[in-house]
Amino acid sequence: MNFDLGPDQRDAAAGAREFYRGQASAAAARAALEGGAVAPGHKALADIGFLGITVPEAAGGAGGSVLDLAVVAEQGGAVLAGPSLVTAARAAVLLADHPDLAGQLADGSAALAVLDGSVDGSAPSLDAAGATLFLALDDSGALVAGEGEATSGAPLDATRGLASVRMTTRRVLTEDATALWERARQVAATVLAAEGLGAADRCVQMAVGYAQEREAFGRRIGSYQSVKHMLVDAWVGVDQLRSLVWWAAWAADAAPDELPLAASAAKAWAAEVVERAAETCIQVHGGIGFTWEHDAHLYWRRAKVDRLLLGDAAEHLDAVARLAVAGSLA
Amino acid sequence: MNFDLGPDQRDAAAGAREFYRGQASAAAARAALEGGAVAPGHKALADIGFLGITVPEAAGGAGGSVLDLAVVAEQGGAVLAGPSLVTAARAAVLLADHPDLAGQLADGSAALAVLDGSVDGSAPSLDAAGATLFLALDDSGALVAGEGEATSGAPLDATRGLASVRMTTRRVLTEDATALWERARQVAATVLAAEGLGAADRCVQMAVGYAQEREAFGRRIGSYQSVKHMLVDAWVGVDQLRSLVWWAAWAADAAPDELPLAASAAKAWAAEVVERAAETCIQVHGGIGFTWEHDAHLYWRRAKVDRLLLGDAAEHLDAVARLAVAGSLA
Amino acid sequence: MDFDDTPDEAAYRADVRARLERAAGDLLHVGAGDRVDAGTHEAELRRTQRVLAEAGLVGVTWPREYGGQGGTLVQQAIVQQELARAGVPTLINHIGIGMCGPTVIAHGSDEQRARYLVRLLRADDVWCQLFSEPASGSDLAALRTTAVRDGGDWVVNGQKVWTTLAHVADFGILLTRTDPDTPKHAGLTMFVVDMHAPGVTVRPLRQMVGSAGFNEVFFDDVRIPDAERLGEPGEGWRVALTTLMNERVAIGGAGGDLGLPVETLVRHARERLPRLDPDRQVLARQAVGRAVVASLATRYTGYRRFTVLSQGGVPGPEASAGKLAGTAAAKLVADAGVRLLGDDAVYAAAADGDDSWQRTNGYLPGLAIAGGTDQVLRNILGERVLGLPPEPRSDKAAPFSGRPAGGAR
Amino acid sequence: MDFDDTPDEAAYRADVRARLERAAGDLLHVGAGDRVDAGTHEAELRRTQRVLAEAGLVGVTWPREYGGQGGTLVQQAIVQQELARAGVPTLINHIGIGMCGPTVIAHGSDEQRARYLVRLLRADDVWCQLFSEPASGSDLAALRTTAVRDGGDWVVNGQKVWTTLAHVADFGILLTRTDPDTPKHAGLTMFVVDMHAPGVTVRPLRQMVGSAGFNEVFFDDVRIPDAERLGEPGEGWRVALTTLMNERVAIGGAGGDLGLPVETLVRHARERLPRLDPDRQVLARQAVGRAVVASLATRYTGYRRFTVLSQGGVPGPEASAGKLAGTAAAKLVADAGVRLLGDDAVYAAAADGDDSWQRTNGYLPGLAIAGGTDQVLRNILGERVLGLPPEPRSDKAAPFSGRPAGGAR
Repeated sequence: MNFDLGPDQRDAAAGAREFYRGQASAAAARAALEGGAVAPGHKALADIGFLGITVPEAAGGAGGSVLDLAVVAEQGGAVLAGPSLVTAARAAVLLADHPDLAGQLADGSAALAVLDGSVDGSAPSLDAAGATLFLALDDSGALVAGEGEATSGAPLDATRGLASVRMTTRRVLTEDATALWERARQVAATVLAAEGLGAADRCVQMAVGYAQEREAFGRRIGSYQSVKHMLVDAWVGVDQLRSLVWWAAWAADAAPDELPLAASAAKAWAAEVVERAAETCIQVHGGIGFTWEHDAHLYWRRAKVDRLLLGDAAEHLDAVARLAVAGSLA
Repeated sequence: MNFDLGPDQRDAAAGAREFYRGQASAAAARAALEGGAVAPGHKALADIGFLGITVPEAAGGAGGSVLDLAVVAEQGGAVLAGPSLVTAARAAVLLADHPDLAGQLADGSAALAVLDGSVDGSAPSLDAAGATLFLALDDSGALVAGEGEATSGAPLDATRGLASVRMTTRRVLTEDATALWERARQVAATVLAAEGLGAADRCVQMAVGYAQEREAFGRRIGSYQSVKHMLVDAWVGVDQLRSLVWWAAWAADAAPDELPLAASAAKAWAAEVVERAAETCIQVHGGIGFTWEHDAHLYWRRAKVDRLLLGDAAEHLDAVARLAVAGSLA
Repeated sequence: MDFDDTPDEAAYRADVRARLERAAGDLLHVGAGDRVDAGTHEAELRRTQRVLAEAGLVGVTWPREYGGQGGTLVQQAIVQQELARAGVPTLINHIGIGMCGPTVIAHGSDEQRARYLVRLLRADDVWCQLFSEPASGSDLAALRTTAVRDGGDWVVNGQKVWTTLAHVADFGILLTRTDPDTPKHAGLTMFVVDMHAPGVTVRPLRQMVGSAGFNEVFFDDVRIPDAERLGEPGEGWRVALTTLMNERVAIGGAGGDLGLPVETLVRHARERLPRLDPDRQVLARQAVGRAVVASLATRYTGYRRFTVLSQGGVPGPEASAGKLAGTAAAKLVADAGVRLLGDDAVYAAAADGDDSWQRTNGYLPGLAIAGGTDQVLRNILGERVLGLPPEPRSDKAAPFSGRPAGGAR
Repeated sequence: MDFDDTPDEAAYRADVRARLERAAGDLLHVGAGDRVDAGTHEAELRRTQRVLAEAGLVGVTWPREYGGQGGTLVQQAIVQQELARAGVPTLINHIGIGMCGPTVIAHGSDEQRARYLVRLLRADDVWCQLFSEPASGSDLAALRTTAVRDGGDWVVNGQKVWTTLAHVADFGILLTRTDPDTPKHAGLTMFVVDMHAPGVTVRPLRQMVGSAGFNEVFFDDVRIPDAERLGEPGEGWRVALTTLMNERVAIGGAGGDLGLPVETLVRHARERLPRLDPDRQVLARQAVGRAVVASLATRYTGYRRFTVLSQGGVPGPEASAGKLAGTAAAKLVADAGVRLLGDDAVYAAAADGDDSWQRTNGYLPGLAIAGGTDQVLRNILGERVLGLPPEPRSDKAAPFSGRPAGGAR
């Protein structure tokens, strides 16, 4: 058994960490709430090659695995980067038979978004606000691509680029795309959980760091069991989320039969772990933790939004139960 | 506003406490698991008059209120007494127009049980194991009385006298009894919550007492936040349960329109509060807390059974939501 | 047992209602969920309080000699209920009435009482409470703002934070360290400070959602005459306890919901539930039911506390349970409310522009911190209600100046 | 990344499997959920271990010179997996193999090693670990059982509790207090005790559900020759840490479920779910899904720990997270399992006589306590993994004899 990242993935993670820390930050996410640009932005991600990690080399991508992409996505999540690699991962699956479009995804010449819900008025979808090309599943079960009009509400987390889209043009890319669509959605859920992993891990780190320094009643607050145990519970959740994310990403690459169960498990766990980590981070910081200037609420916003995207915990727990009972687990 | 017990009720509670402490105990509940008699038993409860608290004076009862009965039931719950006053309270509602049977309930000449589910094979019902007369709702919505054959499983809490019953004889007491039956069940849920209140309160007291004395690492364990906060959360739940039980009992007497909401709220809250109090009691006691000789598991057994009787938390939360949305709350 | 007014209470309530009707034209009224900020509505809020004071509805429990009504805590609660019912927003000077004024009454000089109290009740002056600091939140006695005697004055330097109303306040009660060489609780002194004095700077502190309700306040060589001291030098902790006890009385009342009222959730559910898939309705009813039960459990427990007041008692440490449980219930209410929004839940506001659910949701992390963190409340309840032993403390006896320095304390 | 054996591991597994097949006829086999009690099956369990020892499958990680196989932790885990797969119950001497033996190896004399270790591996002697006492559970070093030097012997008096296997054990490692006048950790000494010696009384301790797995052990003037000391007098705490470290290695392994396997829940749900009302199915799927996810999260995290072993590492304090999270997951599994029983859930056994769900449910309160309470595990994780500061302690330096007495300590 070797359930660990390989040296290449560790290097990729380190490189991604360096890139993302240089190009994005919670401060940028705060600025985005007041109209600033999402960081690092579509072009920078295309330039560094992150949008094409899972695009085949023949189409201009890196031909990497979902796991390769997940370890990079985790680093993006840690600094609340946007646009999301979820979109890139999902689109790459959908465009497997369309190297031209996959190439545009990878080199950034098109800004893609994948729409959930109806083509005549989608659910709020990731990165739809700035997209130039939309992918969707139409009523006949065909994968379609086209242009559209995006409508957005006031953002809760401005890095997510959420918008509802009415497609104005569309052409069929693949008939009978239901199975492909499902797989793409599971990969997307996996990568969203990976971004959540990065965000939650950062929340725990911030809170642990503060608890190690801040004093009250003559002791560092991390010595109080109420604070210590809260942080431990958050950390245990994050550590377990890492296991589920790796498993789901590995399954996407190597064990497609396990992907539906693993992806739903990871997404369901992420929904709750990220929220708890962000809330713990605020609580441990006390008063300063719920100010606008502190980073904690930006992670909290991310948690509150991401838990609902691509199916909430209830949807995925239901799926896990159905899959397990149907035989996916022993 | 006067949301408190009156002097008479306080006296009744004190008297009931004395009676129950003399006649029942967790030790008796333990002995009952090994075949001993349930304490104080049907006859003793009839003799002290507790089975007839809500039976009209004309029928030989005390003509008291549901609140009067609830404060007594709380004391019975504190020592895991059996049979349950839930049965007496429920039967008294059902037999409002049958003073002869109500008199037999009050004086103990009949041992009643009220059956949930089908008359041809009921759900496990309180105090059915030792009953001589069964009340049930038949398929036509009529209240029926009769004899039956009781079948019991191995008891988890032997004080509850649970059995499934197939009625062998039956006569109709009241046609169109559906509304009456519902009200009786709501009163029953209220009194079950009152018994749970007594049990949960006792669990918290036991655990607090232990935490005040037991030392570890040079300090009394109640000084550790992990223990202290666990006990506080249990106590807050119990304190709130008291409010809901009083409200529901008051509503049964004085505001029948509020009873469905209040009874479901109390029963739902009780299901979780009693379980948490019992689990907290075990955890605070450490190793000794999960031994056969310690009382904690007897409360735990009570909690695990009662949470499911007369509708579990999910059923009552659903009812609360439906009632509230339908206008029961503002 | 009943939930009705006693005859005396009913008569008082009728009188209050009549006075409110007579004054209605001069009062600011708001709808449920409307935001009224002291900054943007300062003039109307001051006028509203003055009108109410003239109608005898402000300072209900204050002694008559200081301009109050000499009434009971129950009468106070009745006035609050009737103000809420009439859509009148919280009095602009609620901090002053609930905490600062009672502290001046208990520890001020006759001159201070004469100078401040009637004006406070009329909102001629708005007051704030300057206790918390960046390095002393839950551990209030660790504060570092210094006051140094200089002739007939004291010279104050330091920073306060989380100061409600400082941006509109005329005066504040200010807790300072005047003797760093004694143990932390022994070296404190309380003052009345003129918020318009030179050297006082107020900076609104933006919260994670919504507007700025709190402020930072900086003191830079601010001079306070010794006559504005409250209590003796070194007695500041005892004076502050008076303030904090009155805070408990102020919040220990009547079981109001801490977030949005649960009735608002129920109306929301009535509208939104039918739009959900049947399976999701099942789950949503669990969430709504749980929020309703938790809210009612808190509310009816509040009624029991209120009954104690009604019988002439005073709020005990159990009041902390009301905030702890109320915070938990408010979270359930807000989360159920957000979930019922469906797709809109990912936005700061619903499609119809209503941001009340997300705003409430974003207010809750602060609710579990401000006015006593959940952890501090559990300590209070465990020690003072359940009688559990306190944690050992090493910081009570050592001189404050001997403690390690460091900005992150 | 993969979940497969390495070629070496695969070869080892095949070899283990072959040996197990050859020995199959001489081994006790059990079905999933069957109860095997050391008391009622003592002879078969001793025989099973002896046969396995002769097949080279016991003491996998022990040095060869003491009768072990000189293998790796991964090989140990593979043997455990294959034993489970073959339906062979836990070795009767698992405490001896995992904890007592390694302590004798580390701290015993050559004579002790020669006398005990091979017999231990063959289950000729069964061993137990005599540490916990009524007044010292989580706070092990507060123990009171005394050993007093008397010529060439030590005379032991006191009581131990929670002693697994004491009712069938031949020997035990026994932690005693030999110097009450030094600080609590400094006055302890470890011995090997003959459980058949005069003055040793074992009383099974009945648990809240199920059979007696634990015992109380009373020592009444029990004489132990000085030659049976493990380590120097006063070094008992250091010796005990060796034992406890090996306990962590023993539990830090492969992510097995702590309660019933989640696959058992899934089979149960497959049968029971369709019998529920549609609305209840929705809720039950939430409970089952949550239990499955929590179990898999724990299991796959265990695989990461296992990978560390596979790469030659040793279990760190993270192992405590496996027990903490595994306990939580086991609760979700058991609660979902009980709820799926429908009406039968109020009985100790279902209508078909199956009591596995209620039994598991009743075992869980103990699981959150035995082998480290949830609270102690969180302290370990907070301090050793997250690097948070420990709580201040006043009990480490004071002489044990100066502490307040009292039976409830």
